[in-house]
Amino acid sequence: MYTEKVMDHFMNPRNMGEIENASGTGTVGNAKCGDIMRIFLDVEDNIIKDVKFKTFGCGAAVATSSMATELVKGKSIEEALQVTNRSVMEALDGLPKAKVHCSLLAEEAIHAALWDYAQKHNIEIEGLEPPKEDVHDHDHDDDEE
Amino acid sequence: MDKAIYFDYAATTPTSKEVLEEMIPFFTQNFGNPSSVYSIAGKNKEAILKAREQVATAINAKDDEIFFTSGGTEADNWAIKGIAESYESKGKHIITSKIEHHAVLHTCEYLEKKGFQVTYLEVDEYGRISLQDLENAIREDTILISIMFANNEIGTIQSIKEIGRIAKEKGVIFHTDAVQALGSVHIDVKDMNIDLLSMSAHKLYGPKGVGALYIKKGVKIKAYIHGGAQEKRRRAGTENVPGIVGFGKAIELAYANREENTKKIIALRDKVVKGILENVPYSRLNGHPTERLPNNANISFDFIEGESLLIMLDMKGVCASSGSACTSGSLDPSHVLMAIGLPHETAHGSLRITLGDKNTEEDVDYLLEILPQIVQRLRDMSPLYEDFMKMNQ
Amino acid sequence: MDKAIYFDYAATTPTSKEVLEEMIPFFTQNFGNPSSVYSIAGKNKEAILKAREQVATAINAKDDEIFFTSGGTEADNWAIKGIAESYESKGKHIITSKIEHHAVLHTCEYLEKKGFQVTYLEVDEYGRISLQDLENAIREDTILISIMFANNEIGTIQSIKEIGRIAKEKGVIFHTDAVQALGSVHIDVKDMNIDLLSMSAHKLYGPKGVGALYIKKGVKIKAYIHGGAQEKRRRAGTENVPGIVGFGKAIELAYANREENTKKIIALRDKVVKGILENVPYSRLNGHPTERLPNNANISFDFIEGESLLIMLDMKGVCASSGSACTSGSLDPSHVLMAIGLPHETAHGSLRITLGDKNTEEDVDYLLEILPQIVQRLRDMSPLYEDFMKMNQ
Ligand SMILES: Cc1ncc(COP(=O)(O)O)c(C=O)c1O
Ligand SMILES: Cc1ncc(COP(=O)(O)O)c(C=O)c1O
Ligand code: FES
Ligand code: FES
Repeated sequence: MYTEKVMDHFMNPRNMGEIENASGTGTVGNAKCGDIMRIFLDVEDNIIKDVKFKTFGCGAAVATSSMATELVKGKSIEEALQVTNRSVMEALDGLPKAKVHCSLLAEEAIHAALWDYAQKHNIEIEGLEPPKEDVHDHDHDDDEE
Repeated sequence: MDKAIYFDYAATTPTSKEVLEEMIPFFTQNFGNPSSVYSIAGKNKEAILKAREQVATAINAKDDEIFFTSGGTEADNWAIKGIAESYESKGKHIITSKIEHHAVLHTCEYLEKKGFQVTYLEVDEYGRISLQDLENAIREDTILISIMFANNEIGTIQSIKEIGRIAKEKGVIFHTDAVQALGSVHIDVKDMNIDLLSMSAHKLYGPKGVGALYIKKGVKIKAYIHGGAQEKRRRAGTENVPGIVGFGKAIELAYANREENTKKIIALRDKVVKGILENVPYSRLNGHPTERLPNNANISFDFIEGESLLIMLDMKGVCASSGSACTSGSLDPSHVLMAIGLPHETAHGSLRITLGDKNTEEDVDYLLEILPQIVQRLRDMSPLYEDFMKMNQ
Repeated sequence: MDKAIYFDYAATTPTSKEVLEEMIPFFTQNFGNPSSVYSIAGKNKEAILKAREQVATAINAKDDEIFFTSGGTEADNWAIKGIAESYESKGKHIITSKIEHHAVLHTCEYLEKKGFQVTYLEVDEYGRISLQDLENAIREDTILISIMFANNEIGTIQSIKEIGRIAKEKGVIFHTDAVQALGSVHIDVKDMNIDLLSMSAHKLYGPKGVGALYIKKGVKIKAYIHGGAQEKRRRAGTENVPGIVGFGKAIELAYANREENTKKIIALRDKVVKGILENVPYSRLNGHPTERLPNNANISFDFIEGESLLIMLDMKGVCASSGSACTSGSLDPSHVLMAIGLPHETAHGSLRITLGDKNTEEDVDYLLEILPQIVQRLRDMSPLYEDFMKMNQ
């Protein structure tokens, strides 16, 4: 059901773990589907020097967390903001339809961590919105009727 | 992947060799339409009669109380909608439980949209309904009680005989979904006062796509699938002869060897449960400790999520399930685990191991060897576990 | 009985060896529940996808427009009741014909009891509806036209493309029961403007107990069997994987060899018809002379009764049918033969010979050899024949 890339990132997640005294952390999730993601960022001179994640969730949630950290690592904040759930999915060679929403978690977790960083350091990041409470809207694409 | 250990016998079983051998001639040689006049069709008519007898014998029914269907789901739909339609002039109230299979729940929800009222009984922490609640729920206009014999996720067996007694006393029709219980639990429709009972062949080493509904003589029930005169005009459609023959053989075999099989399976299951609970912290057994299906072990692990667990087990060659396979398309936590009171996150982290005829001690040893590491690995990834550990430092 | 010549392929066909071979591994090896997460279930998911594609290709549909069922009867019930339920707020009028299979007729009668109105179109002496009648019957509140592709008794094929055109023009949903046409007739759901189409595997050398409903993308139809999330939440129940795989293979083979097979079968059939009409006085061909199924010969013999004829043929090793096998439980003369205007007695004395892959020239020669004697023998017993002969002396 998952692509090889997804399975690879699931079985060998990159950047899994914590950063002590991170410059920003963000935790997002949806109590309904029970999945929670936490991102730790180490930002220096506007560059994401290090990033780690922790995820309580399905295979797609773990794999997208892992891929998302890969995509933002070493990038500037502006570049990191360009990483969307679409680009994460593309980098993973796609996700099953029912799992598309899982990739939103990764995008939102990074935004939440950046928001936390901005709050702590009293700066404003253009285009960044405060994190939402609930990330994924469960739009099962049920074809019924 | 070289190793593949199947621990998901509650989702489906392979068709056993003996069963398949009985079926084969009915595909290619005795293929005639049983409704036909000529003599070669007679063989098929006889084969269906024999299967009907095999099914009837297993549950202590009469032959003419068995009606073949396309599976357990159709049997559930038929039982509930058929009774609803027959008795709606008498009343429009149905009693069921919160932990029924979706074939029952979604059918009840459908009837609610048509103006029926449905009481969904709560269950206790072990997944059992309270008989007192049941009695209290029965009203003047209650026409049907539908309570499953044994649950497909947590394995809990209900007090079916007591429920049957209450239903009989109150004059309410009693349907039970016995899809999971059939083959491994003693069932006696007469002694237990069961009016309707749903069955499915693929859960007991029979083929997929065939099942049956037991309808007690005298119970008025509308036909559900209309058409030809098959099954005494109650279930239309050309009979799935090979499937029916296979079902008959499978149920006969299951009950012939039940006691012996049960002992073996219970020993293995208890080893699974004990092994996991002892070696994995923050784990608990779901379902009833003793009133449970012989082959079912359902265990929750705090702080981790079921799908990830299943995939990691799969990578190690172990097939298991997290809640009902039928619901794995859904993202909501299992309605059964919620009903027994598990918090959302814990419900997510459940593992169902259901054992079957091919499982050995070695299979279980292997599972017990790999599982604690996998759980630990997932916990190391989990923000919930992190929070918990920090809180308890 | 040594000889056994099967001439009842419209009742059911044997499952072909090639089809059975494809199915076998899904009983014992790839038996996993396709809804499961682990990788071995993936094989089954793929197998179902492949079968869906095979069925879709055969009728020029898209894969996601095919929904597997337990057979043709369920497909008919679902199509008609599902549309009735979806559109009842728009209207409660349905148009069908007098010669539909009971799976359609009894479903319509059921809906009549629920407050729907059904127009049963007459057919001409060949069993064809009039397009003008159809147009005239369409009302503001007509929600469904259900006209069978080809008739199971007399083999008559309707002008499906014309019916589809009218339905489209008037904005009415069009369902066709193609159970008999599938495999031997060219079907193109797009070109023919078909919204729903019922299929069954056991009529084309596939297994019994599996069929499908084609549902055109965008057609709103309620689920009929409620439960798990299978078939995109539209048809619940653990998938009959071996059956579905067999159906896919069978339909692929049928269409791969259709033209060649058709030529052969038509030649045999014409030999049957010609041979009987020439050698048995007071006999007539029922159904359309050209717009008919390649394998169907339906002939009426005055003064005799069908069951007796079938038994005598059976004693000589010939399996045939008198009207639909599904209705042989009934004593009423075939509703189809009545609808084409046969008098009661003649309708009773009809013989349906439907040919298939195993039939040879020799089989037909044998039939033509024994039939005239048998008919004569029955006529000699018949008071009707006596009266007739006396009248004509
Ligand atoms: C308790 C219960 N009821 C009904 C069903 C449905 O049976 P089937 O898969 O034969 O439609 C199942 C299994 O899927 C089940 O476990
Ligand atoms: C025209 C027609 N429709 C429907 C059916 C019913 O199909 P099934 O036997 O698969 O239920 C049949 C055959 O019995 C048929 O000939
Ligand atoms: S199912 Fe919710 S994140 Fe994947
Ligand atoms: S006399 Fe036997 S059916 Fe009429």
